[in-house]
Amino acid sequence: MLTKDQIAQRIARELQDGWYVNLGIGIPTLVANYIPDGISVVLQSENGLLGMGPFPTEDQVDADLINAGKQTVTMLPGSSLFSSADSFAMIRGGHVQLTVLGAMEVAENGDIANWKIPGKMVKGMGGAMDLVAGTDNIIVAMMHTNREGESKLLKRCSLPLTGKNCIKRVITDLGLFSIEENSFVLEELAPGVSIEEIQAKTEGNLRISPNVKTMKFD
Amino acid sequence: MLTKDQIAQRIARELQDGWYVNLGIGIPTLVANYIPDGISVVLQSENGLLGMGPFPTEDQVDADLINAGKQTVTMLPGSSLFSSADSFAMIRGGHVQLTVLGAMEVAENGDIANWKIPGKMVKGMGGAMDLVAGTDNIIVAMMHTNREGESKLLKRCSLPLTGKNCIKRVITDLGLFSIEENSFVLEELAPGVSIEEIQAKTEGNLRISPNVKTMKFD
Amino acid sequence: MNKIVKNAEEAIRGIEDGMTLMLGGFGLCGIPENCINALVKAKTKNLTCISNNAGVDDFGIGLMLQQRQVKKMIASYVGENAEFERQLLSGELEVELTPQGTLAEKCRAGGAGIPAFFTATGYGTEVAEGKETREINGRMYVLEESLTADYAIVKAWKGDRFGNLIFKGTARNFNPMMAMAGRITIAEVEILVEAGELDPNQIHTPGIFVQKIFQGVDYEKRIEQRTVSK
Amino acid sequence: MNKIVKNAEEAIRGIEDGMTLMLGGFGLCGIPENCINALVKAKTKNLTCISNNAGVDDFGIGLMLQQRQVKKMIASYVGENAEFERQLLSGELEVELTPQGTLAEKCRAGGAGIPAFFTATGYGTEVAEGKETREINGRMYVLEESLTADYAIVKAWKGDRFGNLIFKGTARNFNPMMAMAGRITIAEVEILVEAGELDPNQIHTPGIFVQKIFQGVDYEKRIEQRTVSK
Repeated sequence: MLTKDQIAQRIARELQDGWYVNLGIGIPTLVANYIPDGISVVLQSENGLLGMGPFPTEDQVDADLINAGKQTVTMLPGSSLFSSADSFAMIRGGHVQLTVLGAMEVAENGDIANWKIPGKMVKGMGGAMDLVAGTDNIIVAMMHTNREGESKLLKRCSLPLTGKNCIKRVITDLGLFSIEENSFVLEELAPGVSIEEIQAKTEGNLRISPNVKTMKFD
Repeated sequence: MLTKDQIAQRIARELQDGWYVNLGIGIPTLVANYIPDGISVVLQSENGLLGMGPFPTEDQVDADLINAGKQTVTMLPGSSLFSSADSFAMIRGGHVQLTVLGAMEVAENGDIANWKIPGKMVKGMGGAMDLVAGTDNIIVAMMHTNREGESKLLKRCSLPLTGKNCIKRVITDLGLFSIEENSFVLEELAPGVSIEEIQAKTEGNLRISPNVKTMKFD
Repeated sequence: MNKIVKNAEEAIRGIEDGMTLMLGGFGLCGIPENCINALVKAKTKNLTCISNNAGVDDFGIGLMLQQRQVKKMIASYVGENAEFERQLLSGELEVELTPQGTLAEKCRAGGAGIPAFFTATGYGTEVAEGKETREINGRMYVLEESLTADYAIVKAWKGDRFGNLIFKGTARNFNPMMAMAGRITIAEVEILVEAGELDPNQIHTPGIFVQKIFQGVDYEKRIEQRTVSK
Repeated sequence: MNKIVKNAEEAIRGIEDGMTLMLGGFGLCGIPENCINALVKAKTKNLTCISNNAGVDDFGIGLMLQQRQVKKMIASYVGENAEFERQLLSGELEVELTPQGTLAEKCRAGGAGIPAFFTATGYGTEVAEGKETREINGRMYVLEESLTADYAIVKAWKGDRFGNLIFKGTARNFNPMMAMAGRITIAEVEILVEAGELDPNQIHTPGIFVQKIFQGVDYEKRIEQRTVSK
């Protein structure tokens, strides 16, 4: 089983030099802590910032500089600031190379649900629908099962969708999956997790890649 | 008969304090020379400038500061610079209070033709189609007749249109007309011009305003 | 030309019950604090508010919600507000949730004279229900209509009497597009300067989009998630 | 991350016969002089060029026309160019005239992932022929499709190695939207500075839209209508 930090660490290995990346709230935010040496990426915050840096020190805190999670942040050299319309022009126009975000459910056809639970208070989709519609390369980072132990990798999403047929990769605490031809394809196993466990905990159609391997962490 | 400068002078009397105004090439440009005392307007140049000032002196000339007629210009205090998309957002969005432009033909239904003569080299419509579609308040400034002495105030435009049903006022060397209910309504006569002359030189339906008067110039 | 008004009270004169307002800001960042406080005092009712968020219980649009001045919210994210939740569940408040990028673009389009545009965002979701969809170059898109407002209320860092505005940091967010989309746009600024003091090349919102401007007072600039590193 | 290339020759490597190019500028103001000269040297052929104008006989895109490198022009105004006129009348050159505001918006839309939008511009004229029209809120509109290009080539005043750009005066014009709409965008700048030297709040084109950047040489900046007052 992967810790949240290990999930972030594994995702960080996908980063390529020069990429513009949007990291969602939660586990995705942790990816910024594991950017490999020699790889330089630019973090996009959809409220209007490219080149987001670490959290500020006490004396750097600026109420006029926050990220999409409303947290105070800093800017790195080479940053730029812009309006929400320009920000989503980047996102919708496909200029962001990678989006990492969480989900409540992902389906074997690439559907994703992560914004609304009927009967519960709805907070809104924020920028999630734009991000999943606008980015080609999306990695969903989430726990494999919900609190009741039910699979979040499904045949069909039961919750209202955030986007249709848009997810091609999912990483959970149990493994890394690509989505191809209406199947979750297990590419990498978390250390200590068996294929049987994944089979038991995956509701959607599951295939095992012929090259399946176990992830390694230092 | 009005001179070109008198046409511009008469148009300038329509200006109201605080208006944003786009002046086309030719007679419309001259309007800037006759802005009444106490009236402050901001001139928009559709290539990306609000607050256009007079032509530069020799040592002020800047190749990076031109108007839509590609002439070197200056900026007044309170100017702003922006992209062509933002410029036409202003125009298309109806934020410019007055557009003054020339025409080859205007029809009694408010159609205007000013960009193309079939069989002749076509230079293009530039921003004219956006300006006539985007501005509520348009004044067409032109000679009443063409070089062959034929009326330019027509029942129907014979040339390809720039815009449909969009012109509400025309000023020519002979008079000032509003366009209402498929008629040119003569509101003001140029000094020395008779109603008979206007009747003879206007092909479109002509009505004489009950309050018709003769323009006065100092 | 002088667009300067004295203060927020004078600026919001003309805003009547039942009107549609756009309010700039992302969370509590870049919100027009002075005008919101004046609206709370004025007790204007039955408002439709277009804003990315709805403030928190005791700040921003939350203050207007406390007084039940808002009939309808058009927003992308409305968490962090208990009173909002109560009114929504009780049916006192209507909410139209719109994806953030679509909301931003709807405002820009409204200001730019574009009545409708196609976007892939929301296709296949409930956001697209009842809307025209269309395949263009092999991909499915939803037709979204633009938004305008009776009044747009924005907050900028610096401005001049022509209404030219410069924003600061991520406090820019929705303010520039909303400034475009208001039939009347009110700008409150931290620093009001003389015409000519702002570099024309650095202006984010040209004055043509702004009808009233004033220098605000006592900005609190509350931080929702104060996060620091050691 | 380093987007800096040595010069125009290196920047245009990858531009092949038959490609679609966007070229920034209004008249001769803000055109990418260095890249145009490199394209003239490279003799790349059968190009579709999207640019507001087509240069003059001996400068700007006019130089490419002299060599018959251009198969098709998409522009709003193509006067002031005798060779252009000759090729057009002889049928060697195809021209698609587009209203200036629609052209600007089509580029922005292409960069912003909006495949089509409605505008009132051109309704009832030959520009609308063959296009869908629709009544929205009592007014007639034309559906216009967005534009993208294999390469967009823009000219800015200042830039850094991240591709962030600042334009100067009215040389901004079509450059920012075209930068958004290029699958690959090349920026040539007068002054290339270190990352961090440009104020993030004053950047007109964020580097995300730019893939290659270099400092140009020997800018002529020709003036079409030198007009002075005494």
